[in-house]
Amino acid sequence: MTPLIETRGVSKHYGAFRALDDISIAVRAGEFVSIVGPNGAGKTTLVNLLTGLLVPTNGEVYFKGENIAGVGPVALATRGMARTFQLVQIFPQLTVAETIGAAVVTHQGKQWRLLSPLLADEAISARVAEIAGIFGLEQRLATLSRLLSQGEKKLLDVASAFALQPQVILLDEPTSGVSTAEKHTVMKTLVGAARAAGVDAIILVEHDMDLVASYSHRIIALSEGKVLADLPPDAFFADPAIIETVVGKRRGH
Amino acid sequence: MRRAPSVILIVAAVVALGLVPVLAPPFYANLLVPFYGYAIALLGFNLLFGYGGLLSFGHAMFLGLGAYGAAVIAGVWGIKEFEIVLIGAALAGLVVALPLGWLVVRYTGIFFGMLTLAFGMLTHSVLFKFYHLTGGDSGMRVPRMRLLGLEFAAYNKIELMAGPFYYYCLALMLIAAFLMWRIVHSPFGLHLRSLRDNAQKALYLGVRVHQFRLAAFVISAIYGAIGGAILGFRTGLADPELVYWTHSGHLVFMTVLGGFSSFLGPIIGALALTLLQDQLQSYTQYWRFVLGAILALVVIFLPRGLAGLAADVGSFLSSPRRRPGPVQLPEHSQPGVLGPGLRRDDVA
Amino acid sequence: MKLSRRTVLKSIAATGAAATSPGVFAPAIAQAKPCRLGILAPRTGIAASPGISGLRATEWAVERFNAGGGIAGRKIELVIEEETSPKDTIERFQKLVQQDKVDCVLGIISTGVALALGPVVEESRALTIFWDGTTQDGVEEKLPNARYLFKSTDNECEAVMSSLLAIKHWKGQFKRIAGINPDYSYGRNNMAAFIALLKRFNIEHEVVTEQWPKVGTMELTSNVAALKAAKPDLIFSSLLFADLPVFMKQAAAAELTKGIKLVFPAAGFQHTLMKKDFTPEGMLFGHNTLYFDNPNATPMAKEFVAWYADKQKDYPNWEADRAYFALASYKAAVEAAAKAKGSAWPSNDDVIDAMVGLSVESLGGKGSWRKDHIADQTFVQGFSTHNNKYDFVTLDPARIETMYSADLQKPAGANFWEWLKTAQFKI
Amino acid sequence: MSAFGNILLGGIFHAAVLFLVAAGLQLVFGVQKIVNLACGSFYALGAYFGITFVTLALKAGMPQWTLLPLLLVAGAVMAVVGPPIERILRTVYDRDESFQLLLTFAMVLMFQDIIRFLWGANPTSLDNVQLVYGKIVAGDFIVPVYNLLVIAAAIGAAALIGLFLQRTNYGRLLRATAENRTMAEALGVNVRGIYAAVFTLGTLLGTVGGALVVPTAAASLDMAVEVVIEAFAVVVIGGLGSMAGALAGSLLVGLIRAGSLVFYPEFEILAIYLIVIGVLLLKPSGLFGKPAA
Repeated sequence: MTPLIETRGVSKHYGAFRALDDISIAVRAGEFVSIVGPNGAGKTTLVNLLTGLLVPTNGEVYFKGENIAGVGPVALATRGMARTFQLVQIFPQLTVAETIGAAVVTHQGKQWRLLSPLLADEAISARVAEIAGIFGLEQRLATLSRLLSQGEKKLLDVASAFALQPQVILLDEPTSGVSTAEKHTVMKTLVGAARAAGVDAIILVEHDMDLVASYSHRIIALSEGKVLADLPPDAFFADPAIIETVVGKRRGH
Repeated sequence: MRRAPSVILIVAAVVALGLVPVLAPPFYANLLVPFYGYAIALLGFNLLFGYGGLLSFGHAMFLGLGAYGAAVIAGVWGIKEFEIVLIGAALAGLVVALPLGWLVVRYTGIFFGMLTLAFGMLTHSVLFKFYHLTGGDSGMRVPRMRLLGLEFAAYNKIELMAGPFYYYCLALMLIAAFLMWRIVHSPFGLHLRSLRDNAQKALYLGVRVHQFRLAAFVISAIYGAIGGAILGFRTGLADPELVYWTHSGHLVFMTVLGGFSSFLGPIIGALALTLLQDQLQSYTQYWRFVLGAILALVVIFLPRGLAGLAADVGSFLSSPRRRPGPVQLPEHSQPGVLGPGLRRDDVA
Repeated sequence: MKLSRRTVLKSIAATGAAATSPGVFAPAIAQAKPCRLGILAPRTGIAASPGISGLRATEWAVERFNAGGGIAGRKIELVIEEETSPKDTIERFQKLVQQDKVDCVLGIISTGVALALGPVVEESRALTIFWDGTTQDGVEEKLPNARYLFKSTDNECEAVMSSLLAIKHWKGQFKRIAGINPDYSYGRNNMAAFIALLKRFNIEHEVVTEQWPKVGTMELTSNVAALKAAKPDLIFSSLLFADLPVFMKQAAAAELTKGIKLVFPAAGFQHTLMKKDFTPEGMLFGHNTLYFDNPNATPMAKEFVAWYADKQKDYPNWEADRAYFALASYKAAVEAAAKAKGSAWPSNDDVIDAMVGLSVESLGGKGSWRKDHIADQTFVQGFSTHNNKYDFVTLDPARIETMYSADLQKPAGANFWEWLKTAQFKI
Repeated sequence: MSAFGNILLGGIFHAAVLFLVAAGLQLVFGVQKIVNLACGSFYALGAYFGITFVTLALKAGMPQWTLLPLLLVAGAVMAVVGPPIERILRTVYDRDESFQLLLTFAMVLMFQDIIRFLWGANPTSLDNVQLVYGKIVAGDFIVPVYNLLVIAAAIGAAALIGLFLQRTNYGRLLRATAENRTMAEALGVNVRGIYAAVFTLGTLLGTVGGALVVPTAAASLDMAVEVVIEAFAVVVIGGLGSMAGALAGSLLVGLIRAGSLVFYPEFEILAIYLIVIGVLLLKPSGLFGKPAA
């Protein structure tokens, strides 16, 4: 089976600095893959390459068999990839319905309808209501995003990404800013929502090893721009050297 | 049902405007013709500013384009059908705004403002310098034109302005407002607002940031040119003053006075400033000072403009127990987050 | 009489004459009301200086006329509005005509505004007398066959006069000519008229540089350097307003103006700023239609200048004469028409007919109205001198030249540039 | 050759005056992130007050050679308008840039009439007192010493600002605040005080610029709106917020203007705008601006 998303020998250099060096990874349909690594290991660069924001210095990035190097987030969003951000990203002056609606409009290819009333479009409203329902935001549809609680903002951020009906979703530290006690609840909601929304694969960038261990099918560890390990959780946590590199440095952090 | 009172208010306002030529002295109908020109231009301007988050400080150039367009089409080429002039002005707006917009929409914030200011002043100096073509400071004549193919020969120009042309402009404004209402409430409008609020997030939701800004820029240019054609017909002259940077400042003034976060705000602002300036000029020779002071007060105390004030008063009256909430401001940009404070486009 | 404020209440406007069409006078109620005149003059911006001078002269004239019984027995009352951009000035004009129902509108200095307002005047059928603002460009096209509008002399009159004087006095003494003129139609036409007249009189010349600074430029050292580099024998400049003293100052500092001929038709527009220490003697210096220190002036003009100096601590420029001339013309025409018709107050049409051919003694000398509603006035130019009691230059009393504009402006219907090629000039 | 020298010096003199106004604009923008449209009004205020002050002082018997110090004092005195205006601007620090821009636009409108109220609509000027310092004459090459003094004053101002920002503790605080206001606040820097000081200093540069230029020019109501546009051109070319950029930008604008006057006068103003647009498109942060993220 061809991977949904794949990098082949990807490097990204900034002058003499090698942010990423010869990375070859693949994510297949049905997989939950976590990317871990200490700060500065190249996680952000990798995410930006996977989402088509950056063009690799060497190598190629494939999404569903197509080279997506540098095609940009917009093209990827329409082709079936979505991402969320570590820091919550909302549209302060848009309501919850409008925020989700923006993604639905993209998904349904209606963005150039200059004169058709948004409110009268039942296909859009139905989909917005559906997504809001999945994330428990159905009571807040008419609320301005900036008036939501911090947790609701996070949910909305993710919900709007899901509204693109992506095949792959890239979650960049989705539980940052969430209390330890709630982290699992949030993750459960996300994974449940992903299933409900028909997402084929999830890529998670995360520091919390507990979460990584609980949900991942596979863990990719980066260190100094290279792939340190690409293993299932059992094998990953069985290797103390890897844990030392990834977590040990974090302890000192 | 909640919208019913505002619908009644709008209908009442339109009826009141329609009655001006009948009930008020002809002077007021004449005075309001430029208001319609500004109202149409500002509807477009606010698509860019209020809905798109881009403050153009050179937007007067499109009003100039419309007025000079009218001067060329009706004056030089002798095509004296106002409808053709309007189409020509709109096309001119489109043709100029496409390449210009392509250049400027890559920037936001102060950069966008300065770039549009620079282009506006470039236009001003071109109009001034190439005086064999443009008449320099004395501008180009905009002759009297036919409306809907009718000559209205029985009317002199003042009667034409206070009668047929007045209603023509009112109708034009209503059409322009209706179309703009549809645009801002369309899926396109939603995407435009989303990228105003957070361009990075919008990008990842598949919002084509540059294309949408360009579209908004072009639409606003077309509206500006149509408004400019009305001003040109009214004044009978297209002159470089129309394009000077302080006139652009005036456009922003009207928009903020009325309230840029509301659909009708710019129209209210255009009306308010037209009437205010008329009155002030009669009462004091220092009317610019008073205007400046009013602008300062509005900026400081009424950031949502007259429309915001009206909304607060309205909600206060409709539910006596609920006081108007604290002034709600659009989320501000954080100065300095992107390099030297120049909020360049987050994606460029 | 307070000028800074409107002196008219709107409520009056709603009654009486409201039933008649705009601007057409209703004789029946004439005697009951004062004669209301609308004034449109700039108060800020580049044209503020002539605007203020014109307003003050109007104030003086109104006091004087009212003391003598007003116009045909009616006291004069002024409604003053500001001349700004063409669009806004049209609104102010319509307010004067439609709301304030003035009997006559006087004023306007800027050419752009004049060109835009002209057609509106005709459409409004409101008698209007322009102080100024008539450049060649676009006048035929934009202000044809005026009936209600009376226009000032051509703006180029002073350029024609300066050119003729330069040719008369300095022929053979210059070859390399340079120009520095404001970048708008007035400046362009002044320079073009000078060159055209040099050609007309077969004066061998070479234009070494032409500078066109934007009006309002306060930093002309670069222009001065460029002019100096071109090594001209003569500089022709219609710079005016604040730009001119700035230029003279910077030119004097760079010794540009030393030892060359200077032809400055608009120098007197800002005459009190032309300080002696940077304005040389012997330059050809145009005062337009009013030279405040003219020894040959009428007693009335001398009285006016004395009043102006006393009250305003300043000396009037030409716009004072234009404003007085406009007002005095209106008064004379009304009174002549009233007398001819034997009525208390003539109709607008009668006043207009009486204006044509009318001759008035204005502050700067004689003025009259042609059949095509264009004024003829007396122009004063001369050579600058430091020999006076002021800190700025005046004209050498022995070499003051006056010309009547009948010899300086094109006849009715003619094209200015064609006329320059063929006209017989009195040198 | 001497012609070339004259033109060059004309350009540099123009640049020197522009630099002072632009430096005020830069300082305020660099630290406070406010584009101050009213910088031209400060310039005009300095010019008008400079005339009044010098005229009074000379009448009171001050010797003519005190002209330059008198003008500097006049400019400094007029900087008193800075703090109250800063107090008004403070109400919109937390708002969108457009509000700040508009508030300064309101100031432009108000100052136009304030100046007219105080000094009248007629332009005013000083006598040729600037020639009290003499001229340097070498053949056709002639330059008033006063012009050189103004150029020197502008260079001096540039140097002082540079020293102040780079070498003094307060300068470091300023730069830290410019870099990151929140961080500076967290570290206990009195940001409010810094803003007031910076705005006053920016005002001072404008008023001093106006006062220094007036002996060679005149004061008129239009000078405010005209100089803003040129100062904008300077800062856009040089890079918003950068002092080195203000220096380079004003030199470029001054020299281009001088050069085009000689070679192609029609091009004068156009040339400046074309360069502005070119710079904005090719290097939007300006020649010396830090590249945007």
